[in-house]
Amino acid sequence: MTSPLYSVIVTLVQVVLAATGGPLLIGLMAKVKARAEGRVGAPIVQPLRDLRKLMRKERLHARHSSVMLPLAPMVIFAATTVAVGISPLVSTRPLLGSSADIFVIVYLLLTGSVAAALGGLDAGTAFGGMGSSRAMTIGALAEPALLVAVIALSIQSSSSNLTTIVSATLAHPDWVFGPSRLLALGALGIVVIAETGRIPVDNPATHLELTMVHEAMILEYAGPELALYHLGEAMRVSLLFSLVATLFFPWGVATGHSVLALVVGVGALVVKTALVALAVALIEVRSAKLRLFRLPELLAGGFVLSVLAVVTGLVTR
Amino acid sequence: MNTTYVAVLELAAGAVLVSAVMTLWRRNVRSIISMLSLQGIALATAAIVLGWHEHDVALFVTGGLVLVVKGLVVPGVLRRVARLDPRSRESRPLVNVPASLVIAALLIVLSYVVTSRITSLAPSDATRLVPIGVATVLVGYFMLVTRRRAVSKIVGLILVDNGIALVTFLLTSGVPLIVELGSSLDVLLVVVVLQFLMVSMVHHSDTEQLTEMKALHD
Amino acid sequence: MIFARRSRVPSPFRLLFSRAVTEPREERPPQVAGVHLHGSLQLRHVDVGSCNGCEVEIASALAPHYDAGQYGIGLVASPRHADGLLVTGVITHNMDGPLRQTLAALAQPTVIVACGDCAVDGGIFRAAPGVSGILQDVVIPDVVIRGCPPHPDDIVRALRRVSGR
Amino acid sequence: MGLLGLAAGFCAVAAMAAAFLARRARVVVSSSLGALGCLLAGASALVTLITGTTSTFYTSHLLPGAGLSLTLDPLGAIFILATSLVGVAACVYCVSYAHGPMASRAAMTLFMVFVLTLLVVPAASNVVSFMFVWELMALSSLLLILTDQSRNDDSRSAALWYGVMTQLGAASILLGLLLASRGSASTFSAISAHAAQLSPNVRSFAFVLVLLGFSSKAGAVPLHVWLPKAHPAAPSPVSALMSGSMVAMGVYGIIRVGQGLLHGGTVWWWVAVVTLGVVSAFYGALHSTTSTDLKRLLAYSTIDIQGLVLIGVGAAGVLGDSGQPFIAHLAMMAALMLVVAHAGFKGALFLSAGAVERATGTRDLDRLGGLIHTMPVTAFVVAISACSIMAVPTLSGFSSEWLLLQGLLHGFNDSSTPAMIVMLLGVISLALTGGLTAVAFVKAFGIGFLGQPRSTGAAQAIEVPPTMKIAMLWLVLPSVVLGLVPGEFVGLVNRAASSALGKTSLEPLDHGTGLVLAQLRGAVQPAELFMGVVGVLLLVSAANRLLEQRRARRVDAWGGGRDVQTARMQYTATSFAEPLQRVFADVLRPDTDVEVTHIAESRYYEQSLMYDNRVNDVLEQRGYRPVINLVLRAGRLAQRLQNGSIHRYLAFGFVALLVILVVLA
Repeated sequence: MTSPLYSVIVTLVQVVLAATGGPLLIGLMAKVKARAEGRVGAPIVQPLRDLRKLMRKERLHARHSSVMLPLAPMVIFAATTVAVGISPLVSTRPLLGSSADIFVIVYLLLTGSVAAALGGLDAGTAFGGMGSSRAMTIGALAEPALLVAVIALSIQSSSSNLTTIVSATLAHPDWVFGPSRLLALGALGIVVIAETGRIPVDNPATHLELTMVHEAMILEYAGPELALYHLGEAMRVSLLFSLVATLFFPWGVATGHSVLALVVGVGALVVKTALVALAVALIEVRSAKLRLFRLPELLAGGFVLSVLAVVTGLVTR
Repeated sequence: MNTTYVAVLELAAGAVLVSAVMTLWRRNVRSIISMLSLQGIALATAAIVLGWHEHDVALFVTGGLVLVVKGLVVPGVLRRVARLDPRSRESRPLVNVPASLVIAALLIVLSYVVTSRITSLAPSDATRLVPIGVATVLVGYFMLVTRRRAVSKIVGLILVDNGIALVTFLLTSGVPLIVELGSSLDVLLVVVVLQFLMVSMVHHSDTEQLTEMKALHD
Repeated sequence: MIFARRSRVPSPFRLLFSRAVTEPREERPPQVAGVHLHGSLQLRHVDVGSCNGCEVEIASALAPHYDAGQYGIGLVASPRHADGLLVTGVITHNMDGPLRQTLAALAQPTVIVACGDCAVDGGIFRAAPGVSGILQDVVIPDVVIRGCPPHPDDIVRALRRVSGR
Repeated sequence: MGLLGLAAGFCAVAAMAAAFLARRARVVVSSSLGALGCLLAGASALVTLITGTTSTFYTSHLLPGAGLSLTLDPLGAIFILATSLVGVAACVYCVSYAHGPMASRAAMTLFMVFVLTLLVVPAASNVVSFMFVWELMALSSLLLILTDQSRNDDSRSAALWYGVMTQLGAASILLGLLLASRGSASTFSAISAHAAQLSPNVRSFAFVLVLLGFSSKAGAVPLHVWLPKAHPAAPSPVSALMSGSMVAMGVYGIIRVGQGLLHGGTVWWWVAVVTLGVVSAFYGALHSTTSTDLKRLLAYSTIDIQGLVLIGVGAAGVLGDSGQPFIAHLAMMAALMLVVAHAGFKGALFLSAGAVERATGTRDLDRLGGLIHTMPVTAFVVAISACSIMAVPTLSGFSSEWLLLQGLLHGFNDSSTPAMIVMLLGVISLALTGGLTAVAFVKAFGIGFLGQPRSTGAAQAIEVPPTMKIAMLWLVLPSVVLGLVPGEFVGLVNRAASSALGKTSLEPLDHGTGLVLAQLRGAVQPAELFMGVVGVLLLVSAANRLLEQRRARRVDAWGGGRDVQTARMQYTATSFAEPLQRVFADVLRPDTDVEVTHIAESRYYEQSLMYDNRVNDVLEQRGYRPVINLVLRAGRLAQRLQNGSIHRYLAFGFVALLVILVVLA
């Protein structure tokens, strides 16, 4: 198969996987939590059903809202889609793979968070502002850990290009269990939990406005816009989970041009990402939500782990 | 073969430092002690791997000793002490947790900067890891200074000792004298712990916080 | 009927592979109020003046034993996210405005569920002081769940009829 | 050089026009002449950057002593380019903005002089001309701060702080330069040629003096105290120029003297520069998140960005010293690119702040809101510039921060100890400030422009006149161009960086439209990323059209079922930043007072509740105040000595004479 066509296919496969797999991951985590609580729980496909229903509902805009309200979910969705499209998740040859810089991904995710926060402020309600303020605070505290952890990974392969990092890790399997990698994994784990709004940072199932972080920002959204918002967030979850899976366990990522490798890559990605989701769900089951002002402790811990990752990376180089 | 040795050694040294940082992070005394136990095991692993690689029986034996003393006995004793006290949290450290974590990060950077110059004199797989040991010492010392509870202070002291032990293992692998010194330090430590235990028994009722002991003294 | 086992520490393996034990599937129920929900029903619960008996039963309906969640039924925080209202109690003076606000905040199409005798016809509180009316005075409910309080089974059954699963 | 001379001529004519024309014509004529001058200066800078040539101009007439000597090289050109970008906008903006005190003869003249000096400073090439232009720049901006007499106390105190800091800084720079020139060599090229003969200690001392002066101008913490006072006090076009261009002159000075005149010196110089940068970046970012005055927020953000620039400059110095020329070059490029990018977005933001103030009568974010409906163009400018400063991909902030991150990342390849410290500190502070900057600017845009208006002024805002819109939109251009096609611009920065680091040959750097570092296996193609994002957005809106519901129904906002909802229930800027203020309370040390008045009948009901929250500059409070108090006390002591009696003065003279005699004996 020719190279450009192959890249297009890889990108499409990744985007479709994230768009369908993201909601399924959310459903999987809800299912695991339900079973742990002794409930049967909603089926794993429930988030997809919810999306289908929301698509057909009415659009509502708050009276004082501006163009930001419908724009925010679009930006989240678009930024995440591009990030998914260029990351080497299934194969090391997606479209624009040379631009799949790890900082680009980090800042695309930041763009999504910023859009979400602005969307929360747009209607001019108390709860929306509260959610935005809290989400931005958590984001600002998680950002250092994320960026430094990412730099720890880049130092090891002396490139910040994701494709290079993945290929280098495939070539040096001993890196995976090196202390630097494990520390960076710990830091990224904390960041991923914070960025995807799971317990102990945020409770996605809360009904009480005063305890909300992410949910408070979307109180104003309804119908198709809410659907797009949920889809974008689900893709964000799947991107973060699969990035963690791919960066730390790169096996299965297709490197060549063959279709078979692509199929294997898809299978490996699904399994790895599902395992990450399972781990996160189990953490959620086992822990209680932290008070907002205890979060700095958790995130500072992530930051220290990431600094440790950089330093041990330098020491053991 | 060699790469496995290096990987295990790095991992063990990394675990020593991470568990040191984790003791700053966690508030629950029981989980702090678990971290200490983990650190003892990691330290022992480092010693055993080094001893095995250098064909140094003394180091190998010391590793076993460390495993028993620091991995099992000392945490066990501490756990028993901690059980005497119903309040199982380090509630108000002198420096709050996020700040101490950031300071720990700076200490780690500092130790790397300070020691990298020394270690570059005789670079080998083992000496490269010396900064990690120094960082553990600094973190332990920091904990000793900033934590109020007696148990946490003892943990800080043990962290310092573990860090020193790691440095000596890494730098002087093969010198029995130093190794013996290290193990005797451990014995000393157990004595300190026992002594602490007695103190704690005496002031059993409500006076385990050292600041409060000072108030008693006045 | 066997219920999902409560286990303190869940084993990931068991979580993934144990089969959900559900009631035998009933005949596919008719659609209500023209809403095609395809097994997804989110409701905003509004307590307009209930004695909290219905709330206890709704909580049970969502709790592990009856587990309405497995049919895609859930409560949400914002009426914007909801497909309808789940109203309990008689309308008191203070809750009249908030009820209308909540109704206005719903995205169409909607389904209004009156849960408990009070919401349906005022029940024993109908003539009580401080009561300004019953749900029917504001909006005609699409689904009615009788009982004082209604049994969780009844609640789940009624809601499943709406959600279509 | 000829073009630059022409540009300077235009500005001088503009200043004269401002001084002599009648009020109506004055503003329009001088502003347009000034804008033309800036355009010409920009063209001359571009020509220099494209050809890489250096040209000089000398006359002994204009200045006494050594005469006026100007040299235009690529390093200076990039700063002139940044200035001209902001200058054009500021001049055009002035056409409609200038009214009242700003339209006065003095203010317009000073403004044109200020623009002129800003254009000439990077070209001045002997000590006398440099110090002359530098002082003229400081003086004109100082007087411009005093134009707006409506905020009398504020602007006077700001001017005092600014005057003292800038004069001490200038004195320090002058001493440093004299030391470097050994009193004899006057032109920069002569100093540079003889620098090797200076003893290392003298060189270091000279650099420290110069660094003190320039870093105060660059707003580096702890010498930044004047900046958050002066920027808000000045009229908006002036603060745009001060922040976008004048502050960068501090960085220019550090590069010119440290790299150009003293040839890089020793490592610890640059470690010091990086340390200043790290502290500034963090401190500035933190304060910008808690500021509620829009201009003060922007001022602190300027400190933050200048900190990042200094990190780049310092990293370049350290790496250059330890034999990593390519990475050093990269770091310097990142710093220079950030300077130009900053001129664009911060200029735009300051001009927008002026527009907001003009339209609503306030800069207090707690009293703004909903401006996106009434001032769409301003909102657009703020949105794009804020996104750029937050480093949203495909905008200029991202391109430059990406280069900086690459420089720091690959700087780790160097295993020397100072390099390690610098890279670690740089990376950590970039990481810490990134999130804080995002909070600050989400707050600025989200609270200021979205939601509902929080005051009548905000509710009655009307969009500013077209010339102001054009000026603001012009400054959006750099953000977009440097963001989308940085590759087109990288060549110019590349040349400037070579000239900064004193190299004749260019480092090989592949560039198309994107940023490609083939050697370092790093690349970004912002244009393609942007096309991807736009493509997805188009797909989504196309999909939206397929849905049954196309148009949205307008309903009341959902406030939890509450009957009465007012704009006062929204989160304000203060409440938005409150969580972070609490987290960083140890650094910020906020003053918070809560005053509760109970009603007479019962203690359980409150009649009123006053919440007062101030975040003062800790360094000013704890660092400067004690010194000032000490000086004041000394002054009072001296006052006691001087009671106006001629006898006592004569007695002083006599005692002094005696003391001198005793000392000599």
